[in-house]
Amino acid sequence: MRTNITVKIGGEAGQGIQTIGSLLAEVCHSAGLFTFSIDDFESRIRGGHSFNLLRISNEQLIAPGHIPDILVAIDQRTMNLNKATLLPDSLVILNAENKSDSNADIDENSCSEADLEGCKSDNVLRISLNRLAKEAGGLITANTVAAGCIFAVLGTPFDMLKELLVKKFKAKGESVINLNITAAQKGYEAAGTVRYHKQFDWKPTKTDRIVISGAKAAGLGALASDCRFFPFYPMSPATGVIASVVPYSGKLPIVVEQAEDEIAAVNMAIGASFAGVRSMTSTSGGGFCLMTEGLGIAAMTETPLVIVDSQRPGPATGLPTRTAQPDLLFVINASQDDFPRFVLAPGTPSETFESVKKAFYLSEKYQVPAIIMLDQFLATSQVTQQNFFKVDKDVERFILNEDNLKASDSLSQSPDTYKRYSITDSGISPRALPCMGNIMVRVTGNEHNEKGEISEDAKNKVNMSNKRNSKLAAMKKEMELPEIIYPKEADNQFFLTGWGSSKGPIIEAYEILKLDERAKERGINFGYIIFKDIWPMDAESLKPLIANKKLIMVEQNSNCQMGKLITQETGIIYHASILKIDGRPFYAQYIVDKALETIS
Amino acid sequence: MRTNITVKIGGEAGQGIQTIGSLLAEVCHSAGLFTFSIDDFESRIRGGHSFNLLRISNEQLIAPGHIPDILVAIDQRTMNLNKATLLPDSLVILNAENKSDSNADIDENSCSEADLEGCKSDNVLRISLNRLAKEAGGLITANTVAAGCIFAVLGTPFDMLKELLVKKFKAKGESVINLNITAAQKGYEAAGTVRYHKQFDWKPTKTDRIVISGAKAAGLGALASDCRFFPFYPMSPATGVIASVVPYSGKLPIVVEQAEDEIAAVNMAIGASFAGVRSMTSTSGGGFCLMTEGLGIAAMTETPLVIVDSQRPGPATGLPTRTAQPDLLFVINASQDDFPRFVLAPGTPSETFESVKKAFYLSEKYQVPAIIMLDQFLATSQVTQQNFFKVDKDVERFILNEDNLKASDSLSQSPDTYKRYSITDSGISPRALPCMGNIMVRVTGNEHNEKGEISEDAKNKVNMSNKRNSKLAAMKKEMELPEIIYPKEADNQFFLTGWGSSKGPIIEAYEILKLDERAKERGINFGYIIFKDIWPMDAESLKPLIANKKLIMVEQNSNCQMGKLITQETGIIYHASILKIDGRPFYAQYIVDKALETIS
Amino acid sequence: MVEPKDYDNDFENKWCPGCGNFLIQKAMKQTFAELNIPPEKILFVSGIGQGGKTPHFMKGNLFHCLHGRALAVATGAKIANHDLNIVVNSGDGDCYGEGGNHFLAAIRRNIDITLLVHNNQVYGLTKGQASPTSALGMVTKLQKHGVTSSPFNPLATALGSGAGFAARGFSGEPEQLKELIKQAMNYRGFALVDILQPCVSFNKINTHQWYKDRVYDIQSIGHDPSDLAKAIMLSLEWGERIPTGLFYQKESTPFHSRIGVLQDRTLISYPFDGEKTAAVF
Amino acid sequence: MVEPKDYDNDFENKWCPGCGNFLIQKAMKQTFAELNIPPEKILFVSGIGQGGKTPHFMKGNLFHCLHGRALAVATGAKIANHDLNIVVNSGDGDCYGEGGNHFLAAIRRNIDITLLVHNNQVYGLTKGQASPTSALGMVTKLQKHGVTSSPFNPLATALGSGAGFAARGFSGEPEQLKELIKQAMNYRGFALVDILQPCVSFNKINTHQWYKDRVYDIQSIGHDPSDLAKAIMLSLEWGERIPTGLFYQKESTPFHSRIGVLQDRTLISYPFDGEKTAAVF
Ligand SMILES: Cc1ncc(C[n+]2csc(CCOP(=O)(O)OP(=O)(O)O)c2C)c(N)n1
Ligand SMILES: Cc1ncc(C[n+]2csc(CCOP(=O)(O)OP(=O)(O)O)c2C)c(N)n1
Ligand code: SF4
Ligand code: SF4
Ligand SMILES: [Mg+2]
Ligand SMILES: [Mg+2]
Repeated sequence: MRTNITVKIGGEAGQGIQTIGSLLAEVCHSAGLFTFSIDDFESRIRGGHSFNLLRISNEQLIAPGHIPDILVAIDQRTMNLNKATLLPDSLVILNAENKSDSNADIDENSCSEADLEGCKSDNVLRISLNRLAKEAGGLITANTVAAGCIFAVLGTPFDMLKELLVKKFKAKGESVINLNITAAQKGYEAAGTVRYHKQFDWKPTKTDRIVISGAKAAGLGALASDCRFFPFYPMSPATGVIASVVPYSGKLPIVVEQAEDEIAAVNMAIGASFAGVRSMTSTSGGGFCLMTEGLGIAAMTETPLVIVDSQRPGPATGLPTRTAQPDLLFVINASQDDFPRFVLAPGTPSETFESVKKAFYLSEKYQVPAIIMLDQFLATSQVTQQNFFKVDKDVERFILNEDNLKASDSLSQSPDTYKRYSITDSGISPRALPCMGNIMVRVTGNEHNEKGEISEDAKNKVNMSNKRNSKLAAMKKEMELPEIIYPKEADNQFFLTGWGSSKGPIIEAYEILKLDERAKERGINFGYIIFKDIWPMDAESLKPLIANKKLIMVEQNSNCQMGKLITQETGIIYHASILKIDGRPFYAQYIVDKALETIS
Repeated sequence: MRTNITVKIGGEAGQGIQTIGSLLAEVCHSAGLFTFSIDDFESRIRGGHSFNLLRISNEQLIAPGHIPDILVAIDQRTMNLNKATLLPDSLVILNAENKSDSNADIDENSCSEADLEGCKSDNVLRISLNRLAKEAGGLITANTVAAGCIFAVLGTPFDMLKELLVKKFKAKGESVINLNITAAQKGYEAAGTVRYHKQFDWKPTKTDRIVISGAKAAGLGALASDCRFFPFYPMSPATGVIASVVPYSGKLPIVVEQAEDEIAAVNMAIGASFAGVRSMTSTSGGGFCLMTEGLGIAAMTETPLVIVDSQRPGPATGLPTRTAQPDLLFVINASQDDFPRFVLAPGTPSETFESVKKAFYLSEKYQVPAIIMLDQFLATSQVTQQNFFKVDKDVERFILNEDNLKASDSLSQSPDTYKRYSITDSGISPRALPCMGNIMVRVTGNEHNEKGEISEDAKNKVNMSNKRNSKLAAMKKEMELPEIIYPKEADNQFFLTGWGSSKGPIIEAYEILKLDERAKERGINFGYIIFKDIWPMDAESLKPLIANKKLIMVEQNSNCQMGKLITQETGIIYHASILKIDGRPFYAQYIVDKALETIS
Repeated sequence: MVEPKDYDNDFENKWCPGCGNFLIQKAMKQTFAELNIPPEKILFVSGIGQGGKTPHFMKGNLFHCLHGRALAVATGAKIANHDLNIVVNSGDGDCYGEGGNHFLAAIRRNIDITLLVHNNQVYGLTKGQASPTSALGMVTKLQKHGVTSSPFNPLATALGSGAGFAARGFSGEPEQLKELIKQAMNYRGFALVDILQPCVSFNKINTHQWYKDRVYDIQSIGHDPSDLAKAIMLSLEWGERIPTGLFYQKESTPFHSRIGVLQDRTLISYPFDGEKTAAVF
Repeated sequence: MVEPKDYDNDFENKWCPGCGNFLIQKAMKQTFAELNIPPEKILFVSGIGQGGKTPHFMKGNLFHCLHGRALAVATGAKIANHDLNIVVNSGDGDCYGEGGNHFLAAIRRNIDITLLVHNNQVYGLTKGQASPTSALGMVTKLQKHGVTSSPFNPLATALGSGAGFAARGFSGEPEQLKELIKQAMNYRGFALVDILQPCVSFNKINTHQWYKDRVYDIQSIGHDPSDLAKAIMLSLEWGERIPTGLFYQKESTPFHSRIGVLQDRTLISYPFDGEKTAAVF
């Protein structure tokens, strides 16, 4: 039987909320359970309000939780923000210090009885984190105390927690280990016999699973693609992509270089790629603005380039630490004039890994830019997934070596007759690397002839544009068509249609809707359509698949960008839309409720 | 009766081709004739090939010429490039020096008999520009010699030419005037009695017409809108817009400032606009890339901003001195996340003047960015038009002054309660200027609350996005619907559909097609649809107007961007497209030929 | 009389406890009070970063713009209305990284504004990556093997590029800092005050104490701020001893005094006269 | 032996007759010949402008990139393969205007490339607007009342920012120029050669003769290029006399020698081993 528990731990930035969350996730992982964890935080380093929302299940999870089964209120604000929506059977763990305590380290923001006013739940467990932490040997262990308490109510055997703490703090030595074990025990004991009413079957379990974020999956996908150069400029929520490869420098031949700005980052990536090293840069929308110019030079010189755009709400600085999907049309149309490019929008960490690999492959095969769309939700959520680290023994580079250079038609007798842009049926010209032999590789962002010389000739311009655009036919065929799922052909059927990171919540919503009484009563059926490979869109193939289907677009932007794109390419007009623009991720029930509203 | 003559003067850059062209145009203007003049030049300062294509008529011209009636070949290349397409009755004026002449100043590139091989025209007039110029008193007058010769074959009375030369060189003194008159006379006489077979009725005529380019119309439109600040970074073909206002500095209160880059240019414009001065910057696609980030901050802070994008072929550096219309979808979707903006694409200099005025008006009324799309063709063509310099006595600024500030709801008792972003029905909040009174104006590119304070609140985010987007309904109503013209309701009717600068050529093509025998035979009718106000698109109103019409898109880009946009917004799929991507402007006959091909 | 507390507002401060920015902000408020400028008569322009948030936590007119772009926005605003008192709060990443080109241009343009760079030698708001001023070898999460670029030298660059006013302050010397900001505000032209500012969360090297142990006031040792050569030499000193104070000041013509139309009045103050405009077309 | 003419190609030259770029190009070819580097072993990276077109008119590998971005592209290429001989041709607008931020960063990063700035104190390709190095007051079509920003000082800025190699050449002193380019190519690290170059079409002030009348060779008066203080002082001299030559050179560790993984071999030369990669995940 499926058991789902959602734990929400709220407090200030700097209180180690995320640390508690990952400790929980790790223990769950060691018990063979599945987790889906999101961090919600403000654009500040200390204070304010942040929380970790950890959903735990004994089956695969594809979407985050929402209303907590167990609320851990490290501070008053957490209590105030959540009490109205708690369920009657929710369990509340309250950081409740005795404020009259003559203790200098008393947490002024800890909760009092007054904070409980209006709370729908009666199941309240009060513990004093700071006091217990100090008793354990140091205020610094308050997080571990909290974790101990949560594990108790979850019914986790203490030994499992202990084992993880030993492993986790091994590097820091015996005393740190013991300190944390003591703290955990204090918290565990503080729970007394209180247990949450739903319980898992806890036992150490070895699995082939990993807990991973989209950002890390993107980084590892790049490493698996033999990407060696990562120029970047820090920007939330994209920095995590680069951060995830940093630990491998020293172990793999990679260079991570912080650029002076995003313009430099993208141009450095282009320079390295031109010289023969696979390169990737990562940014968010604001940085992508600054990269649009570089996108054009990559396109014009037909230099492979991979960019990750990890989206957040805008315009401008917007909500830097939140999530949204508002860059799709921008990314597809970015840079002056049009040119072929790939835009991929994976929906899960595992898909992200594969999409990044595909992006590198396609970008070099077609010598066009490839952009991967993430967002704060996908980039930062930690999700349990089957290990997907498939690294090919070799990567195909589509680069001429001296041998096939000699054989190549484009190279006749003399070395400088190599034509970097020779016109071919496929539109793809033989690509050689600079200074690798007798030939000379010459490229320019001006319009050019086959040899890469500037040409202002009218006919040449048409030929070269056509050459570049002629890649599109084959490129479209590289794009996977969207996943279209529905129980059976039926009248009155609606398709939840989305792209990228909303995949999980949409599928979960679909599962819920399948069983929904209201829908059944009204004879309404649901299916879903998820786009992963977005651009170039193979409209010919797509059109028959979605014609006559009623699409309900599910997107995190205000102008329904995928909906517009579908119309633009196929003429098909979507039926309705569910647009969430508050910067917080979708969760299944939200989609369910809105879908039912929409069709009523 | 309508008489049209097209004169093409070709030679190297630096040979003063454009000077001859404008001399011609000016004399025509003084005779009450109409001209349409385009300059074709490479991205270099000296050498290469360039030409001026001057079309002269006794009726209003709306499009450039193509095959020259009179070809003036200053160099061999001109002859070689044109001889195959000349008409049998074309007149050729050949710069033919006697190369055996022992003259050091002999033009090595002047034409010889051999260059005439394959020329379809027998009407060849040979003159030696350098020799005649030297005889007149200086090599520098070679251009005037050429002009004299052209005027002769056009049948212009010499006195009219003389009068203009006197006026033109007045500032430079008697001797320069006389030098030029002598030179002109030499050229005039060299033509002997050769006259082109079509002739105008030459007499001095006063009109209320001007000869003007789109770039200048844009600059003057800005001045007429009380724009006072012009930060820019040079870029072809946009520099002309700024260059056109420079002569007015000193006469009007304006500051023209060259920025360190386009990023600075747009942000300086935003800063000045925030402080209360209307500002405009102008760039081409590559520079627009760098401005996309600024577009977002203007949108988020709701600071008025006017940008001119003068398009050219890309991607990247592309063809810097040529024309195209490939930035439409980019400009509409530029910058992360979506937000309301205006995009206007005038079709003539006179429309440009009006569109710029409208852009300023709308940008301040709605506090959103407004972008005007020009292209090299429209920006640089010199066209005779009815004087359109209508300057309103006053401009409406939509800015709170102290009086209405006090009355405003958003301002209660205390000065710092002014709400820059107060939520209103229209979405437009009262705008005050910084340091202009007791209130404080606070804006930020972060998401913010009504007072301009950073807010990360979910509900506030939704409210603020909705506030900004709620302007769209009224904004759409500000957009003129496209001009839709057709002789009569008929079956088998096709609409040449375009936007911006292709207006003239499309209309002229339509006029030709109306009379076309092949079309008549096949029972085919034509109409046209021209978009000027493009975004936001009022799809509701547009749809019934174009539903069931067969649209033939006429655009200068390779992916049919207006066609895509129409489909995206209305679901209506265009019938066919005529896409010209060689960097050279449309001319009517091209569209006619392609249209007939398309429907056959 | 304006008092520092007139600049207080009730927007929640979001800095970490102990952050050097608190002291910078305090010095700002004191300066404005001493100069008797009320908050409604000051325009803050700031970029993105912890330093850039400063004006949010106090009263005044404010344009909080994009990362790196504060100087460009401030330039536009000043040209529009050179009566504005403009103070720019920027970070070392904001001003010398993303905004480096605008920094160079602002010096050349000599726009009459005061630039306060909250130089914590780290990217604070994005959680501790190296900044252009981070020390060679400094290890961060993203610079695992240490910073490999040599640090940017704001004062030397400014002086080499012709700056007319260049100073360095330290948040831990509030009295000196206040005086420097005051001199900068009084300066007619572009005035740079680079301010050493400890970041308690991410910069564990350049701490308050680290600076305390090193800084010395060049005025106290008699440095003559009109001596450019000396100023440049001082600007190259960094290590065991770190000079602070007014490095250089020369008389200069600010941008708006170089532009004819701005000589007599501000750009914004001209009346619009449609007829006059039409007449010159 | 490589000869200068090995660099000739048959692509039509597009410069104006008399342009200083011809002499710069000649000096380049001579340098490469003397260093015995054949065209297929050199990578030119250049920006947009007349100077940026230089490599089009000669043989060699070439990435002709966006206006202002040459240094960023060159940096990427050099990191990918530090065996590449990279020469960057840039203009004063390209490098000190649009590309100013990359100029600052390249100095700090000390990337081992040679930067030749064709400094004609004007925007040539876009027909004569002021550039960052244009003289104060210089009148152009767009700067009708004269340039109002003080000129950018590339050498002073470079030296202030810690450059390890900074020189100034003049197209009219081809022998000296050739030697400077050679020293720059031989330098291990980022080497700037700012080259005074007359633009016959748009700069009527700083003509060949104007320069001829002013330039003097600092080496000929015994300037010691290891003397930073002196170098900076020299870099501030501009007017009746204009110093040229090698201002400053110090030993430095180029970027690729600061990065562990690039110590033994180039980044591109590592073999890919999927299994090894999978193993470290
Ligand atoms: C174009 C762009 N790139 C990146 C960012 C992300 N970002 C925000 S603040 C910041 C750096 C902050 O460092 P600094 O300027 O030194 O300010 P501090 O927080 O240290 O005061 C960065 C990179 C952004 N907002 N915009
Ligand atoms: C982003 C961008 N902005 C502007 C331009 C237009 N542009 C081309 S070359 C140039 C300036 C050239 O000046 P400089 O770099 O000094 O080179 P020069 O021609 O003088 O050698 C400009 C502004 C461009 N190509 N790209
Ligand atoms: S992160 Fe550093 S700079 Fe930012 S508020 Fe905290 S201490 Fe200050
Ligand atoms: S415009 Fe100036 S820089 Fe360009 S080629 Fe001509 S002379 Fe040389
Ligand atoms: Mg900082
Ligand atoms: Mg130049």
